[in-house]
Amino acid sequence: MNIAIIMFFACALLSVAGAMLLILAREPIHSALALILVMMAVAVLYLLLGAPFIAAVQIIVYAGAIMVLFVFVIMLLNAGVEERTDFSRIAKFGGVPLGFLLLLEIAHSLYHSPVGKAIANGAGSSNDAADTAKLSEMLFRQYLFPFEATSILILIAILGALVLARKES
Amino acid sequence: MPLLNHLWIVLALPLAGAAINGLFGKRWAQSAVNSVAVGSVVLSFLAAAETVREFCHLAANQIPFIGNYFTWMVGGEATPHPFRVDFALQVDQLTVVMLLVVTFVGMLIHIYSTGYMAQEGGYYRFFSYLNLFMFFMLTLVMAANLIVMFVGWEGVGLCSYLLIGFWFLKKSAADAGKKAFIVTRIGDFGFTVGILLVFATFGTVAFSEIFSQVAEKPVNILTTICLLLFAGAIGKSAQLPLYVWLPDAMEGPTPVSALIHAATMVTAGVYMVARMSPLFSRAPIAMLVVAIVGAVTAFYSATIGLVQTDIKKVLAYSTVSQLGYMFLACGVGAYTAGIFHLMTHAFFKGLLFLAAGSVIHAMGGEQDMTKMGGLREKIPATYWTMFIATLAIAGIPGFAGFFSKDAILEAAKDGPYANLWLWLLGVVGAGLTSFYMFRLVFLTFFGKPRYDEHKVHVHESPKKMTIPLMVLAFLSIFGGWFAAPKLVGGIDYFEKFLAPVFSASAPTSDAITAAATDTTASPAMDLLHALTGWPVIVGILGLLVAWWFYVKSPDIPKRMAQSVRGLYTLLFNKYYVDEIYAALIVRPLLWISTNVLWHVVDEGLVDGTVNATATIARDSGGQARKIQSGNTRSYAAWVILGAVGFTALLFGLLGVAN
Amino acid sequence: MEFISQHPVLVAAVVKIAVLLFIVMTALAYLTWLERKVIAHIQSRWGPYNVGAHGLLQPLADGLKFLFKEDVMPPVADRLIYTLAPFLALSLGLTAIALIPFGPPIVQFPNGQPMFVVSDINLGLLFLFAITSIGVYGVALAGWSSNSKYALLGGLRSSAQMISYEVSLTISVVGVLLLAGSLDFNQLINGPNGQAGYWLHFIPKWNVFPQIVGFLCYLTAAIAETNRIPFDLPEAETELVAGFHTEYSAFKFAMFFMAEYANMITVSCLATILFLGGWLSPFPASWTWQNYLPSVSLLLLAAYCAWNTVSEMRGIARLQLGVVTLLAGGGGLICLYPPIAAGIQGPFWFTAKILAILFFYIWMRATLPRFRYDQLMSFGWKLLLPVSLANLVITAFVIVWPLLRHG
Amino acid sequence: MSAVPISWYLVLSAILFGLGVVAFVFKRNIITIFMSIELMLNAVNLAFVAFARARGDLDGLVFVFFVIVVAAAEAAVGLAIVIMLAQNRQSLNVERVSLLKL
Repeated sequence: MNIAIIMFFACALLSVAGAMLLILAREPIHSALALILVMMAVAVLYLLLGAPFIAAVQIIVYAGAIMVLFVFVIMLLNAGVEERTDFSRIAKFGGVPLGFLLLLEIAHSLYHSPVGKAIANGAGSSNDAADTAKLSEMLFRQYLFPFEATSILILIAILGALVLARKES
Repeated sequence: MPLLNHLWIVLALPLAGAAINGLFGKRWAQSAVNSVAVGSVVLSFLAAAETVREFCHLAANQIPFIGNYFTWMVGGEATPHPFRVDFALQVDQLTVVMLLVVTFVGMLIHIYSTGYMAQEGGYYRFFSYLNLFMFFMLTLVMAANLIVMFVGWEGVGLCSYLLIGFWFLKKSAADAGKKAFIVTRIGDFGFTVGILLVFATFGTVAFSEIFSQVAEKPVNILTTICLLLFAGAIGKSAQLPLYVWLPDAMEGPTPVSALIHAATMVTAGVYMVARMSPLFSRAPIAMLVVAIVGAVTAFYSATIGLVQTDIKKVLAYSTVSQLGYMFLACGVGAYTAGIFHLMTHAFFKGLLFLAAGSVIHAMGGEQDMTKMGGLREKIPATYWTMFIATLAIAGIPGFAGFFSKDAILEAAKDGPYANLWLWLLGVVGAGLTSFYMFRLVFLTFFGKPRYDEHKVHVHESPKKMTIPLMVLAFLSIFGGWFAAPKLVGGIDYFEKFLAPVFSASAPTSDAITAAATDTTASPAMDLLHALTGWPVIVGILGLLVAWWFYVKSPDIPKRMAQSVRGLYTLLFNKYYVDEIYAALIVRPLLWISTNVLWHVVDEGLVDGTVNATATIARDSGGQARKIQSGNTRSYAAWVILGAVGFTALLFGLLGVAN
Repeated sequence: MEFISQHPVLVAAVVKIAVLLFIVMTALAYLTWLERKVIAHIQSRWGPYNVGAHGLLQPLADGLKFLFKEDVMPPVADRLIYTLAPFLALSLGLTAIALIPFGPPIVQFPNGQPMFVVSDINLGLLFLFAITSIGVYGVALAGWSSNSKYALLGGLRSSAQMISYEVSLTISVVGVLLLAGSLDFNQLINGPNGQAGYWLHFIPKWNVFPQIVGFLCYLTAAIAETNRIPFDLPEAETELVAGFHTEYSAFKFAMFFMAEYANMITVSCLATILFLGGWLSPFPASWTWQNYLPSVSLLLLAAYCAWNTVSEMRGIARLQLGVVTLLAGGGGLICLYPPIAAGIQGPFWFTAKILAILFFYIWMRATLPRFRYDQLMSFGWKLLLPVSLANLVITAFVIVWPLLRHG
Repeated sequence: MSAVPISWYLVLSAILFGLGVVAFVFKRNIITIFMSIELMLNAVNLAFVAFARARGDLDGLVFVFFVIVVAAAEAAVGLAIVIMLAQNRQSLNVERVSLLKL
């Protein structure tokens, strides 16, 4: 029993709990907080997996920007308790069980996948700085085109958001 | 040979004119439209002339000169006789004649039209159609194979339809257009089948190849082919029994009547028969049929012409009967004479129509001769030109008509296929022709004015209308003099020129020349003999009778009409042919179409099927629609269901995981 | 006992965290005192004066007041989030500080752990930003959960404002990162070659000189990030009563208060590290006398206090100021001992620079009026962002140019 | 330092993903549905990082990076749409928004 395993289980429990909370909470803002919790836990898991850069990006972009946006919108629209309507029969009876079925399937298959046999060494063992440097190398050489493409995507997204949210005058 | 190698230019010019006017003319001033339309035709005429000049320098073995531009369609290369059609044009003597006639007369009529149509709406449309017609007509006469010829054939039909129905707001005009198109269709059906049979028989549609192997084909097949083709000619050239469309076609503008329904298009049938003469010459029965149809038509429509009062109707029936003469000529093997008459007829009949148009123009749209009279002094140019044309058509010696008609009747009398009865019909017809033509002239120009002079202000037409009249008048006089030397024992230059074309039917031309030359008498005797021939006599007779009836004592016609009322009404109503057709063909057809095809087949079968399909689609869609509830959650549920299934498939059955 | 020997990192970390926490808390408290004093003097007032000599005990009094006041919670508030928000704010504020190195890593404990660096992770800057980026939630959630329009509006404004200015903040920093070619604080301070030199032998190679534009952008954005005047729209009294913490009282309010000052300290630390050469002294190392500057300054302070005690103070205040005098003088004397003098260099300069920036903050507050909201937004997006972007682009170009020329 | 099998991470990501799916179909509020999508993305990212770790290269991380970027763009547009929706329909319940056009 060592720290990494303890950390892993702690984060795993946190994230799962957060996900459950996301589902069960009736206030959208509670769901949002739950999701932020999940993201934090996942970020720590990234650290454990020796990907500090990704962890930081996860927090900055996801927790720091995207989720803030969500919270902001929730506040803006003053979204109250969600009403639990059940207009769709299949969603009412089939939805949740199907979801869990899918969960079991994927979990089972992933668990038995040969990739899983490897051992994830903790953060300490890997040279983060070097990894980050290599990551940037890949990002700006090997994956340059996708990178630029994403930048254009972002630009278009900004424009789209502006056009959508613009007040009709 | 700059132009001979680019025959297509002759066609392309009018087509370009049509395209330009049709596309852009709407917004243009009349002058612009004129310059395009007339310009293109004039250029086309010049090109044609140049072509002919170059043609005359060709050696005999180069004739017919064929310009092959591109392969239009090819089918069944595998078979021994692949169906292969080239867009090919050809020039031989026959083509040359037609080419000159069409482009020249066409040019004159274009010029005339610029004056005649000046006040009409749709000016650009008219000239665009007219140019298009020129294009198709030239295609027809220059075609090197039956298919291209057929294109021109149908194209001129189309243009005739468009131009007859030019004033499409007038119901009678629109109907006339349709009538012309449909009636001609009947003949064209035969023509099409004939072309197919030609291909089936000869394995090709190119004239030269057909003629080269005409000899070894059985006669009865050739006869069938010829009869089928002749059916097409009947339709196009308004012979019995399909002539009914031509009189109605007078609904169109007069220049159109002149160009299409007198000078060029209606003669296409004759041209086609002449073009296929090698086949016809091998099929005596077909020849006989052609001759009979021609002669009977000539006589028959002449009789109708006797009593018509509409100036253009008279000319229409006379056209029919003149076409009859041409077919008679072909039928008796005198193709040259037929083509000769075709040419002269183009001159004087075109002139007649244009002059009639000028008269109508002067009378402010009045077409009924009984409401005219005494126009002689008021519109002298029109009067004189028209009088010349009348002399020409009446076959008065010295005028163009005389030579050609004389040649025809002579061939009918003592050609190789000579037939007395046909000759008789021809002669009587000639007399009648002379009579009703002079009747027309006298009614129109002589006697007391029968119109209200305060209402109608008769005025001579503008220069651009009268000048073409004069040119044509000149031709109506001298256009036939190619044949003049023959009368004095010389040779007929026209015939000599055309001889190579009809060499396939050599015996004919030989016979004619023989008939012309073996008269042992002296040239003077020949001349006398020709001048005192029956045609001349009856022609002058007709003149005199007409003068007596309509100038000397104008009350005789009425009394005659009283005495032989039955015959008169019969003629006046054109033998009730339209009514008979209506009763025998049109009404049953309508009845069947309405009660069987429409109510049973269309509504029951077709609509039923369509509606059934629609209903099935709609109902199944209505069922499927229920899934598309628009509720995102159910969509999500469906997606998950699919994902579950797919993952199960992937990992479970295919065992991708391990 | 052997647990300690097994986990040196852990132990050292615990110790350092405890000490840092204490220092920072005190610093927060006295920062408020500093602010009030400075503003007061700028406005030619005395400021806090009665509670303790020169109001030196005022922060303590405030803290006690906050502790003992009744903690009112609006009945309509969302209890969980309402209580969560202030903790979030403060804890984030403090955590950020834990990433700051206050001195060179060379100065170490006996067990080989760096003394002035709590968590020596490279990518430290990235994580600092990560934490500051989450800082929004404290304000936003507080605004939402207290279920009052003022608070909600304040929360909305602050979240919008923080998101907007965070962008410029980050971008304005990137220029420096490009120069240093690293995210590691030590390299950021010492430069890529690891040994910071001098221009013209006397201008220290601090990033502020090449990156002056970035520095200005950073300062502006940082003020906005910490919701300080002139960007304190979230708590604009004149329009929103008190903004996002309108409904807060007692210790929860105090937490927000401390969080704000913690953030101030953080951003000024960051500014110091990124632009002002962190713990490096402005003078060439050859000038050995500078080792005595800390003690000298302390002794001077002691001297002033002593004079002041004797001349001005009466009664209890005289006693208190005397204590201060003794502390300062003692500290100054201890710092005369060469090894300590050497070791104290880093923290000294660091603190000095931080204090300078903080003073600038307070100065701003005392000087400038408040922006209007639309002005704020348009300023952030239409001026600050483009400028910092241009700065970034130009910097990148200048760096890459030589490579393009010969490479 | 530690011995956590990659498969544990993978299973965790699977669980998170599944929960995200459940949330997607279970929630009615369009914003929370959006969040559940983000949850799924996070799960996938976790799997990516785990794979990258197992394979010992960094492509997985690059992918995660791209996923995050795309998620950001998606959130921007999506939330704009949500705002429009709320303004036009006065309801965030997806089950009440079953028509494309009012």
